[in-house]
Amino acid sequence: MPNDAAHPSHNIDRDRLVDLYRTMRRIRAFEEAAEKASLDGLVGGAVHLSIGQEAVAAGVCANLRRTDQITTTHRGHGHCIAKGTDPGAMMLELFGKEGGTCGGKGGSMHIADFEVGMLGANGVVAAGIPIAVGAAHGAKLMGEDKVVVCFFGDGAINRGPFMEGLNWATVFKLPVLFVCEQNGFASTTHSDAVTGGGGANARAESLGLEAYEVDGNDVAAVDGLVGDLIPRIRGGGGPMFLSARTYRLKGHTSVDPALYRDQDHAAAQWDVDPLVRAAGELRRLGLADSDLAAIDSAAAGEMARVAETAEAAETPALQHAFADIQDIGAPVWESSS
Amino acid sequence: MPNDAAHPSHNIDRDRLVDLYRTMRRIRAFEEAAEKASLDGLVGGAVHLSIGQEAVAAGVCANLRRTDQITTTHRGHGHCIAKGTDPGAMMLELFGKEGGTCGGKGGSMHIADFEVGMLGANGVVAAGIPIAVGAAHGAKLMGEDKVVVCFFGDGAINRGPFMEGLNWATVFKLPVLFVCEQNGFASTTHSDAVTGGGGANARAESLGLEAYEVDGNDVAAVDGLVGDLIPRIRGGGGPMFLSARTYRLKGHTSVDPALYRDQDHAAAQWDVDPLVRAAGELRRLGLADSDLAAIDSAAAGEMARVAETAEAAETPALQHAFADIQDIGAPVWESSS
Amino acid sequence: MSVISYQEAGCQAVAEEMRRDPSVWALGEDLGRGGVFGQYRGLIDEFGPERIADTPISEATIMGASVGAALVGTRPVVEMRFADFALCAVDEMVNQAAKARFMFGGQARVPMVIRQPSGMWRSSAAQHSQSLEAWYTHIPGLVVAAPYTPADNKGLLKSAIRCDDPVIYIEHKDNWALEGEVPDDDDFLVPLGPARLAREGADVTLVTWSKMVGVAEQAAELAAEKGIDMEIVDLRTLWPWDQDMVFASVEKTKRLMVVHEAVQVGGFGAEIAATVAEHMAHVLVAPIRRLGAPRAPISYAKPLEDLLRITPAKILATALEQMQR
Amino acid sequence: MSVISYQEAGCQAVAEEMRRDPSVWALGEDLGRGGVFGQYRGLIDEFGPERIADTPISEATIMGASVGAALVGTRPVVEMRFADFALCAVDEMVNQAAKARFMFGGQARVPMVIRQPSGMWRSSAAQHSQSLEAWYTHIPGLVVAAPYTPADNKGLLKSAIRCDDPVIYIEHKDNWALEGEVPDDDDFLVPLGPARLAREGADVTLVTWSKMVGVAEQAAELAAEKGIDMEIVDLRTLWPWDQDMVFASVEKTKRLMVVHEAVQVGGFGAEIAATVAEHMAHVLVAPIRRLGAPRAPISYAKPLEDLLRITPAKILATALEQMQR
Ligand SMILES: Cc1ncc(C[n+]2csc(CCOP(=O)(O)OP(=O)(O)O)c2C)c(N)n1
Ligand SMILES: Cc1ncc(C[n+]2csc(CCOP(=O)(O)OP(=O)(O)O)c2C)c(N)n1
Ligand SMILES: [Mg+2]
Ligand SMILES: [Mg+2]
Repeated sequence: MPNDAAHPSHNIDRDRLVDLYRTMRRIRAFEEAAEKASLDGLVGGAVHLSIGQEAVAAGVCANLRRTDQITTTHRGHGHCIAKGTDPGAMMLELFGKEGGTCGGKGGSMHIADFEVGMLGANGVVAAGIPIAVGAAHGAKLMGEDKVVVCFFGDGAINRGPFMEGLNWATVFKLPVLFVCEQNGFASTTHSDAVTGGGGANARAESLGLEAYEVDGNDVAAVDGLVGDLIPRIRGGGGPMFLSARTYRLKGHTSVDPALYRDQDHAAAQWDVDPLVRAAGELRRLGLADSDLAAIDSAAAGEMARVAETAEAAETPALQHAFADIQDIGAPVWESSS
Repeated sequence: MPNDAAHPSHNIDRDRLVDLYRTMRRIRAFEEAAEKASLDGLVGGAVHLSIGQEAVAAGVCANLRRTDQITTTHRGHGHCIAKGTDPGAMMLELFGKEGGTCGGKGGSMHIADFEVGMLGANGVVAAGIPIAVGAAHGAKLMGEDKVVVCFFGDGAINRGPFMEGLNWATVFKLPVLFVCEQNGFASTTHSDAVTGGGGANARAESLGLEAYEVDGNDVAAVDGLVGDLIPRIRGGGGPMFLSARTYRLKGHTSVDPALYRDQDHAAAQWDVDPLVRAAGELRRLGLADSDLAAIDSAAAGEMARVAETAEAAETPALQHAFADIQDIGAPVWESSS
Repeated sequence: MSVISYQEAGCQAVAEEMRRDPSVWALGEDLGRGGVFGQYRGLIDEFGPERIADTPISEATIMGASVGAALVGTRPVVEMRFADFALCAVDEMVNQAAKARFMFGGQARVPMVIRQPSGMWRSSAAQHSQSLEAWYTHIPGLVVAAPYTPADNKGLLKSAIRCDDPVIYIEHKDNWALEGEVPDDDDFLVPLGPARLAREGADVTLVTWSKMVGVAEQAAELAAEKGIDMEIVDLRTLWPWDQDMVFASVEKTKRLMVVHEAVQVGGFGAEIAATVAEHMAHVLVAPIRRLGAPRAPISYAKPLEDLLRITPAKILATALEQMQR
Repeated sequence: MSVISYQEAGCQAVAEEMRRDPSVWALGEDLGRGGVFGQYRGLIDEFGPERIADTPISEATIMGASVGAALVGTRPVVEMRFADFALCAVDEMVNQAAKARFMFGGQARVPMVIRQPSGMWRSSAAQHSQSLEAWYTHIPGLVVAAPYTPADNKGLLKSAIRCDDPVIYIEHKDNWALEGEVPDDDDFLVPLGPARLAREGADVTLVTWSKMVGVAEQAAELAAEKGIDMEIVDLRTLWPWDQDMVFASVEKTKRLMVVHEAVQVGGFGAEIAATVAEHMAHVLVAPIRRLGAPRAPISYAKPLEDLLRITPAKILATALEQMQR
């Protein structure tokens, strides 16, 4: 089985790396703004930050077409942004406001944006796996030329639907790229402690998928490898699997101080933050510090604005609580009630 | 990973092979009687015959202690008999009569006999896997010296609980032997057609289990291999996995003519019937035809008697429909109702 | 009109809708050989293995993949084989299929039909006999149908396939062989929602669905001999249920009995009884009665299994009691 | 007596029963760090990682392995984290845990407690807010408990752990911080079954459970100001439920209101309303009323989420209406 193809960062085109860096920085800035809003009590529901994992989202989605589709998890802001979802609508959603991706009815864990092929985050671990597989199955039946990317965490590989979904993808030869973000944790538990055997890739290979590993903090490496895989999947190569080693730099949720981690180890991970690494690489490729700073401040400015806008926005009209349930048999909204 | 250890039949002690043959013959005779009763309309519910698969049940259970435990499936008569369940009680159960293993309340798919460590058949494919794993987990917590054998079919490996259960057994280092009976079919579907990748053993290995294969129609081979594995599991060697290649000589249920199979191929399988093979081996080892015939007729006689007894037996007293539901909140039986 | 069985009617419904709409497909175990009850017989010959898809034994993913396939615009008909096995796929039905449209703010729809053969049938015991329709009526986002006649099985299944929301479609296993007149018309539809007045009567309203409609009809014959004229409302669709027809009937008869095969405690009969009690207490001249199964797992032995069945005699006894008032 | 929180009370219950009986253990995700809501805080220090077991994210096997472990004589306390995730383990709960004793003819018992934190809490949206207690009341073989006070959470959880049958144990997430007097006594038990008269009153009987008891108490204050004396029955155990106390109360007040956070359609309120309608129609002077949530998935945005909540004002309005009669 193929494995761990070498995709050294320095092969990458500088402009492309700039784009990837910008995507990552926008994700980071979005989540920093979301974290602040959450800690300030402006965001009601749980917020799971992907800070430290941005290279996976950016590197994978840079290789997708708008018509390609993705599913993601509770920790999905990065994937959404990388796939093209408007951060403004996402922030409105986190704030539970009108104009949010889901009209404020879903929140962070249920962001979806079908326009750009973002088929939904999910509050149930591993539940996105069968859905992604089914989306690819549907596309195949309809004769559509589409790849579906399914993102999930290293904790999800212990739920039954993981195996069922991968097997299904193999049996029906579906165009799916499964991306396992190995951030080391499943909530407060070390993923390794509850995972038997050779882990995600061994399982994927046993189910008939080609399985690859990549340094998930190296955005160029992710981009390079996925750039090879997607055309093969699109060309009928069947489902493939990618494990991206990364690290969850924050707690499980925005309010989790994550004291259950080795604090020294956790602190050291900031040195291999994918943004730090990509910035270093860009400098090596000759990008001026001022150019980097411009990207950073543009992202920070954008996300500060979306947070401000979200804070100022209206809450959804109450009747939406009764809309889009089902065409027949839904409760009727009465303004008096 | 260890694999396919050679256990040639001719190493086996003749007396032991006689015992194994007798067990197989009793299973066969039981199921022939059950099949007849089913076709005669005397058995109400579905009957799944393991005819052709007896060597697995006999060869595995010959290596278990009474205190060891097993779980099985809808196709579990053989495992029950091999583990020591009284065929008389089983037949009463199939007939839905008083004195059945479950008082007539379970039928063929729910036979259980806790006295001999038979923790239950199951009507839900793969549902016995987590239960077996939990039984081993419980034994470990209580410090009991016990091995649990979990029987299931090649169709069951595509349900999520298969993966979850194997992973669990590895993570908690539980004394479980998983036995996958590869009879080629899942109901009317060829198991291969819906199974991706390297199949059961590849999956098991990816989950950290030592996985073995055996000719499941060679009772001496099964016995020999399992005889090696059980002490290792008992000694703390962790969970192990065994695939037994065999063939379902009959249809999915007693009323299924199985016309979806290649009929020539199916017919040819009767030549490698585990009973035919064991009988041949016994003859080579010098057993007289009359001795074989005596075993056969004893088994046939025993099972004819249990079927007769079952036919003549009383149906359960009606109040049992309301017994053993739960201690509080169960419906009250009123003889008038 | 042709006289065909409930099973054939379901098969026809799928075939006609598949002909009409290329986005319709069916998936489940053993569908290529017609399904365990023959309810897909012959379809693979016409539509091929892609659209009549044999799946692994992976209920969670049969359901979950169907959600994904529905979200991207196909219309899966999901076969669960026995309603009991749908319990292996509840997250996918309840947390995913039922909620996706709403959670995503109406961006997407989940047009899928979840066929769940239900009910007691030939000593199938506790894991192959359950009637759990009440569960699904409790879940926002789901439509629930449970036809009794072959014609309704055709017309409602066709409507379910055309419905843009997930439909829990409950066929009773004891009905497969039931024959009846069924329109041949490709455009014959029975709308989801309205009940069917199975029998007109003046004295007692009996509300029921699925196989119990037939039992109720037998009971009505017995009751007629005793001079009691029962009206039978076959709900057909449990969510939404036809409150108008039930209320109108109760208004007329002033007596209500709800009958179902499922366990009485927490059964859907409670919802109907409670609704009528809330809104029509003033017209009732006798207490409402529910007839459902005792809260007991279903036994294998036939006499014990039979104890859990609602019989015409039980219905008659209840009607007689209600007429005392 | 000490004043402790609902969450601590649950934690104490587990600790005391684990001390008392070495066959009791707890399993679930993140229990070693105290559980997501702190309801296992500190237990790993006393009992170690074997008896406070951190599991993989494998709800089906958390549940199924517990069935196996219970069948061989241990007493697992199963943590489902959010009631919604129990939907990943329904076969194991309903087809296995609930039925094994019966199907096997009484040979074995399944003593396990299935803790399911339920209900709306801090904008948790459609997949983390459900109240599905009605489902479990419909399933033979299951006991269902849903305590409101800290004392009941301790006493009922201890009883549930000692119960030889599977108990669905529903803690409301909005109750974790609720404080109250709780007996320190190791042998303090609240029996499964009997309800608690939370407030004595003469005019209207309000039957409820879990968090809604507190809401009902607030409503009763408002009602008192209007001269309405409400009686509140806190069921505590939903199956079996205390019909005697409810009937006695309705006999006295002649009015019944059932209140629950769950969706009204098919909610357990329907069972209570239907039962009272069947047996006590003659004493009622006003129609029964149910107050439950609209049949809608739960929204994330707080004002929309709040729309689905039962408020003291809604209860008061209903009581006023009932007193018109
Ligand atoms: C079925 C289910 N079980 C448990 C949870 C609670 N939960 C939410 S996130 C999480 C950890 C997931 O870990 P992983 O898959 O590695 O994703 P990560 O959070 O690391 O991105 C858990 C246990 C859930 N949402 N769904
Ligand atoms: C969860 C579930 N899905 C489907 C079924 C219906 N069913 C009963 S046996 C069977 C085939 C099982 O195949 P396998 O595991 O290979 O066992 P075998 O019958 O070959 O012994 C199926 C699909 C079931 N009982 N449970
Ligand atoms: Mg993780
Ligand atoms: Mg098989």
